[in-house]
Amino acid sequence: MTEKTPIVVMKGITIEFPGVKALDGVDLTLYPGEVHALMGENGAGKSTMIKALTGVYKINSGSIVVDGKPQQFNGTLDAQNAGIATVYQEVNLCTNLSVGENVMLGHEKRGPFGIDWKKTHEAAKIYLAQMGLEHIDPHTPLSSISIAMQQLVAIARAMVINAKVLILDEPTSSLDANEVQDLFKIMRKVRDSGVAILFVSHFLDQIYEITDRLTILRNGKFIKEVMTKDTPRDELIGMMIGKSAAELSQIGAKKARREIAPGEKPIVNVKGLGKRGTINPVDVDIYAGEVVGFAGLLGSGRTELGRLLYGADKPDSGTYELNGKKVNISDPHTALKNKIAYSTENRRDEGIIGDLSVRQNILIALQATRGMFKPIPKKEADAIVDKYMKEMNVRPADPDRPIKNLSGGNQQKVLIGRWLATHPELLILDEPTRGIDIGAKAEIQQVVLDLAAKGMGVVFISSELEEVVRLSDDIEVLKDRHKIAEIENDDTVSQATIVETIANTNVNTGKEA
Amino acid sequence: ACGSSNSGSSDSGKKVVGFVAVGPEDGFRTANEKDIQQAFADAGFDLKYSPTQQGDQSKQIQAFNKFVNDEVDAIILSSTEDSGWDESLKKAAEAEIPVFTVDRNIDVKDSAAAKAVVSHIGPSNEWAGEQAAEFVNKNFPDGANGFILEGPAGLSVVKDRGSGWDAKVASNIKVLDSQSANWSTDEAKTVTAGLLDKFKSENPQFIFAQNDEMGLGAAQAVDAAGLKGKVKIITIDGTKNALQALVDGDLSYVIEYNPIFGKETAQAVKDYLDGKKIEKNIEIDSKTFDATSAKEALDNGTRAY
Amino acid sequence: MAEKAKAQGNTLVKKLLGSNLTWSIVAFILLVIVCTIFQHDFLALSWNTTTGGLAGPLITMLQESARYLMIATGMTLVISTAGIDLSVGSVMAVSGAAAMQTLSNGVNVWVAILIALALGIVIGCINGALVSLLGLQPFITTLIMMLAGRGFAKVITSGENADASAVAGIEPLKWFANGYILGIPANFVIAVVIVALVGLLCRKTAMGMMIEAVGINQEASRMTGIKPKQILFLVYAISGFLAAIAGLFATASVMRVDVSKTGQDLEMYAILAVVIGGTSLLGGKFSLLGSSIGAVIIAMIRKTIITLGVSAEATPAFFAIVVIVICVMQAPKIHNLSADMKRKRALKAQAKAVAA
Amino acid sequence: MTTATANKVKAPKKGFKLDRQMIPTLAAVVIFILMMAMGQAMFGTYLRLGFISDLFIDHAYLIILAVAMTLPILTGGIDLSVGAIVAITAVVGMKLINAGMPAIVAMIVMLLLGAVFGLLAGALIEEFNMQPFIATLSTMFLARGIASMISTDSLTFPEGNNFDFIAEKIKLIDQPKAAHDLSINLGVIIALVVVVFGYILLHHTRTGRTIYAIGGSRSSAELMGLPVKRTQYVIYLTSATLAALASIVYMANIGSAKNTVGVGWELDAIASVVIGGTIITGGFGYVLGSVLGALVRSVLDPLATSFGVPAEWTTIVIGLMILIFVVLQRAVMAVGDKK
Ligand SMILES: Nc1ncnc2c1ncn2[C@@H]1O[C@H](COP(=O)(O)OP(=O)(O)OP(=O)(O)O)[C@@H](O)[C@H]1O
Ligand SMILES: Nc1ncnc2c1ncn2[C@@H]1O[C@H](COP(=O)(O)OP(=O)(O)OP(=O)(O)O)[C@@H](O)[C@H]1O
Ligand SMILES: [Mg+2]
Ligand SMILES: [Mg+2]
Repeated sequence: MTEKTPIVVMKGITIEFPGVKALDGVDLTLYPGEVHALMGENGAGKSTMIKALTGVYKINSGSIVVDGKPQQFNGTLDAQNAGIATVYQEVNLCTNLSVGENVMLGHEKRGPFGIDWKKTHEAAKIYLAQMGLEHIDPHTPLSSISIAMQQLVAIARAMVINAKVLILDEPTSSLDANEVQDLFKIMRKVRDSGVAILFVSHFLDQIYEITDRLTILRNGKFIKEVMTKDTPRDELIGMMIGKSAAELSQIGAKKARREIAPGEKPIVNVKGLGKRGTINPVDVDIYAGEVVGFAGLLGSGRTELGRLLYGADKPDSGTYELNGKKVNISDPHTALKNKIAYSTENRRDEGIIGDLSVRQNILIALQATRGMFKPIPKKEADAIVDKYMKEMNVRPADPDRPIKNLSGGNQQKVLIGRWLATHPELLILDEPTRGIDIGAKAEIQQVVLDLAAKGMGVVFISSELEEVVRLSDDIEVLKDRHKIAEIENDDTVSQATIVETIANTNVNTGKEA
Repeated sequence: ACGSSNSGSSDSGKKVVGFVAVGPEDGFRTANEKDIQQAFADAGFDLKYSPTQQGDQSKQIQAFNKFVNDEVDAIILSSTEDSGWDESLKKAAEAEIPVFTVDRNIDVKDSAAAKAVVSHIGPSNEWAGEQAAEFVNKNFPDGANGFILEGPAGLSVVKDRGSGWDAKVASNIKVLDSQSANWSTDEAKTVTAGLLDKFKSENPQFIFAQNDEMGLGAAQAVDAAGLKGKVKIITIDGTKNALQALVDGDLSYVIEYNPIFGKETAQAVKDYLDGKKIEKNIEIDSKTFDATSAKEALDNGTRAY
Repeated sequence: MAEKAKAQGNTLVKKLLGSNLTWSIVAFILLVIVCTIFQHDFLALSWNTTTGGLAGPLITMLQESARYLMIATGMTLVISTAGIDLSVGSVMAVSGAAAMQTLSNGVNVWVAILIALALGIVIGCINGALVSLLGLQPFITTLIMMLAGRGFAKVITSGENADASAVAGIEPLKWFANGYILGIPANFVIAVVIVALVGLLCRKTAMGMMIEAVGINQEASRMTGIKPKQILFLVYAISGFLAAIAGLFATASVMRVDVSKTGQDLEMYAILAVVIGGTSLLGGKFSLLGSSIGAVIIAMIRKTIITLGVSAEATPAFFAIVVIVICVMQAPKIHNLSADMKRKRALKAQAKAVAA
Repeated sequence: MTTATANKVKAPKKGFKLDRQMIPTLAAVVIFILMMAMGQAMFGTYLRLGFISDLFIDHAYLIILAVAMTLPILTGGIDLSVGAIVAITAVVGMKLINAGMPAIVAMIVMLLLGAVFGLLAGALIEEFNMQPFIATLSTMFLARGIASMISTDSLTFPEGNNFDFIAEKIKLIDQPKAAHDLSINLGVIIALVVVVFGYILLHHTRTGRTIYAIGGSRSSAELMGLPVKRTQYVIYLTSATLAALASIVYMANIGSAKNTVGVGWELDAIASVVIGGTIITGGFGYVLGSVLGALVRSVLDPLATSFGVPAEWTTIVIGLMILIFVVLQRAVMAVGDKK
């Protein structure tokens, strides 16, 4: 295989940002007809490497050769013209346009009178269908589909370009198992047609399933290039995190279910909470020290339910009791005042406040509950920031950096720190481990268990059934914006149980089909 | 779908007159337009008043054309610009609507358009500029240095007042600098303060401010620089405030630009509509004031503005 | 050790070169130098016994800058929330008109001042309510207020230019605009104190951070429990209030309001000052110090125009060129020019090596 | 596997024919009709053919400017220089004609001159990171300054020029009384062509779609590999050139030119665009909306006059009318949101 001529050769790539060397002499070689993965922890420099290749960032030194020609792209457009199609880590689409247009932007089909919209939409439909989105009308506004589906749309868009190199930066982070398989099917087809694919993912299973070759980065440095099939997991993990895999605290076994004592009062008790068009009325109880998982497929309404619990959207039915008292959680401010916190799945648009520093991003929610004229004393603030930076292991450990310059995984850790700083009684985590490296994922899962052990109620929303099943005491199963089951997560319950429940329940009757 | 064909005359049988105006921009304008509105009301007309914004001629043209389409009985035009009216006037001529220009005369090239303009009523800007020059000539027979404060570049008033000055000013009178203060008191103060700083060594002795507002600002800067009385300030317009300042010794000479000619205008329109012959150019007399005549004028309390 | 110090020095220089503030100050100094060349005693200060303060070109410049400082400060906060306040010029006219009209109607000077300031706040609150409660776009809301505000000023004075210079008992107000504190123009001192107070309010409480948060990402801010509506309302109210003070400065200096000219176009100057000061019109991080320097630069440009004797016709073009030069000076592309060239040369060499 | 996927989401409601984005534009249509009807009912002259003709003839320039302004606003930018570009091109054009240059050549020079200012604005924005507001504010001052340096006189066409063929009225319906004639002129036709041009540019070219994409998110548009920089140049070049075209039409209409022409026109154009339903922060809006906005803006002044609004109150009343308009649109949108 190695005798193939590479299509992309990057050598000695160095990129410096003010104060950090994000990449330091990294090499990367892509071969046609191969899936190549960039491996590394959060902040290792994977995305930066991709942006270096596509000209989004200017390199400080090193060389890039594409198809035998030395190249220095001046942005995505240039790279695209040279046959490199890229789906960046954060979904980059235009929410003001329709789904179909987002797929076809810049590649609209043209007729004698400029763009031929009919043909363009037909083409879009085909690309969408490839991604398993045949049910989406290309005219739908992009803003009305969920983030996960937007990610699929972004990938569909990359297919439009007849590329020699296809780059996918964490495309699977918000997909469920089915979609991942759909995606892999397409990736294989594309690969077999001779395209080089660069792939980034934190899921080792996926890496071993789809990739041929790996380049491992650590702290911006090149560690090694290996063939996937010759590299055992332990060794890979060791190279990625720089310590032996055994040291990694893994929470292997399923947690024992916390039994609710008879007569115990829940922290949160909602009845018939719903909002027309987004989620049908739902009853939920959450007890102190309990982890409640929300399971369901994409678009099943988990996020919407989480948002209703937080007051981010206004429900149009239902009652909400907090510690036995009726409350009206009309907006996030009230929710926080009532010690409810919600960590969003949409990190970029609803989570981080990009230009503010990590420090400010940690403190801001706590500050908002205190009101703007009661600033947190500096000492106290320092202590809080220090505590959560350490607890969440945020890297780089510099609280004065703008949060937007952190890698995606580290942004997520800062955000969780933000909510913990408000000392909530109920913490709603929507996809908290999305895009998080294996080390950090274990850390976050441990944090969830610790919090519950300390008596916090936690709602855990995740597309990875595996972790939902492992961490939760109770699992609420949602389908098509209905709650279809509440499963006591004891030893008899496994991922398969949930999958069956979803497959076999008819939403309208609520009965097994 | 061509509307009801009612003539311009309103239900009460009053004659309708369209007034294409400038709008309340400063003391002069306000006094002038209020006077015209009042005079026409007194004379039993139904006056439709349409001001523009920021001296924008395009809005005036639109208003003018609207009046023509409304088939009013006459149009009073107080234009911000002296040209650009040919097309509109042609239309007025075709519709046989007489146009009376007030304050500022306009340039008409097209002969068909010129027919629409019946008469011009207003005082003369050039005359006012000339008076300023003559005052300076008289007071400084041995020559002097000074400044001119102009209105915004490009307005015809600014040019007319300037050319009046240029035409009459003696050769030994030196204008050190002329700057625009945008008709504004406050800007005039800043500009004058700067000029006084800059030309301290040249011993400036007069300031010709093209309107009262700027003159009053200049006076304050002169006062602040400790030069009150040493620098003679001449202004044009003759508002009450300026006359008061003249009495107080802040200003030295005020040339009236008489805005009160509503009666004359209304009379002219009435005469014309009654079929009488009227003069092509009705010039409105203006006065000049020094401290004594200003005091008289203020004391007898007849000044309307 | 020495090397470390040098490296530190280098990053400091880099930081300085990258900062908007540095370039604003450089621009200011350049303007002063140009003026001094044209008028040798430009920097000279003398004691004016009639007014009891320092006199000289720089002093009149500072006197004029006071009003820009006020509106630029309010504008900074508004712009930080990703809004804009085009009505400040008209608010100046309204507050000035209110003060002058009430004064000439015989109202006590302090009451007149209060009325003027209250009107400014009221207009600011209307802007704030329209933007925050009704969710109207700031640009169009304040554009409407800019039109309407000028109308209000005319209504207040019935279209005349109210004059209160001859009214008795106006000394306190006159002093605000024309007086001196320790030889320095009182209005400048007052303006600086107000800017400092606003700065303290923003930075010693969490207000500044919340304003920035709302400007950076309104939805994310809401999700952290901030009430964006409250913040938006607040900044427009503050902007209205400060514009009212600016209006008092502008009118009290001549004790006369010019309903169609007072504050005209000043919203543009304020926006320029804010941008020169390094706050982005897209919202987010703001710098009151930067805006203040921007405000003084605007006054300085106007002073330069007078000093150089730029003719009335050429004034706008001159202004434009100075602004363009300052903005270009601040462009990162220009700062990084040499580093960029070096980087490019190195890369070219490497590329050649690879190709060979 | 795919069976489960197929049922994942119910496709969003179909038959959603009326695009929500079009609501504000439709509101503009309705309000324009209401205003004309009200004018007609109360004063009886608003549906006269003469008035309607003049509405178009006198506002051809505003329609062109509104189309021009739509482009930058759709990207979240703005072009404050259009009024000043009208002034400088008018002054230069008039000077050239007076120097004996044929009208057509003068027109081409005017358009090129406009383009130069657009190019300058584009360069300031793209090469020197200036924000469009500031860049075009600078070019506005620059254009106005140069115009007044060239001449502050009111310039008129020399005898026997062939420029005013643009203003030559074509009577479609000729009645004995001028107020009932239906007429148009070449200026109106140019304006309509510009509208069609704007529509095609925005909806049937990739450049147009890139404009919308930039309005949605500039950084996304860049990462999607769209030619953002080139498009930005195109936008400011087009808006400035259209401003020059507006200048030609206006100048031909009134037969004179001056450095002070076009003061505040940028604000009228912006108001028109906003009334027409384009969102000032970019991403949403239609060129046809802007045209309607221009017409609505144009009848505000005559309505104020017809109602006899006192002088001091006119700007307040016009401001209030625009406000009511924007609030109404907002309300309609909110209702649309709920549905
Ligand atoms: N624009 C920037 N300015 C400054 N630092 C940056 C910038 N972009 C990235 N960095 C830094 O570069 C390093 C590498 O980031 P990068 O996004 O490439 O990580 P990653 O490997 O993709 O991580 P993840 O798995 O979390 O996505 C991080 O330390 C990050 O903080
Ligand atoms: N901004 C939005 N506007 C309108 N509808 C939306 C919006 N976001 C999501 N929806 C719809 O609401 C439904 C529930 O979406 P939600 O995001 O809650 O699903 P989820 O179960 O959290 O799945 P995931 O987050 O994995 O997509 C989906 O059908 C989705 O299409
Ligand atoms: Mg990454
Ligand atoms: Mg979700």
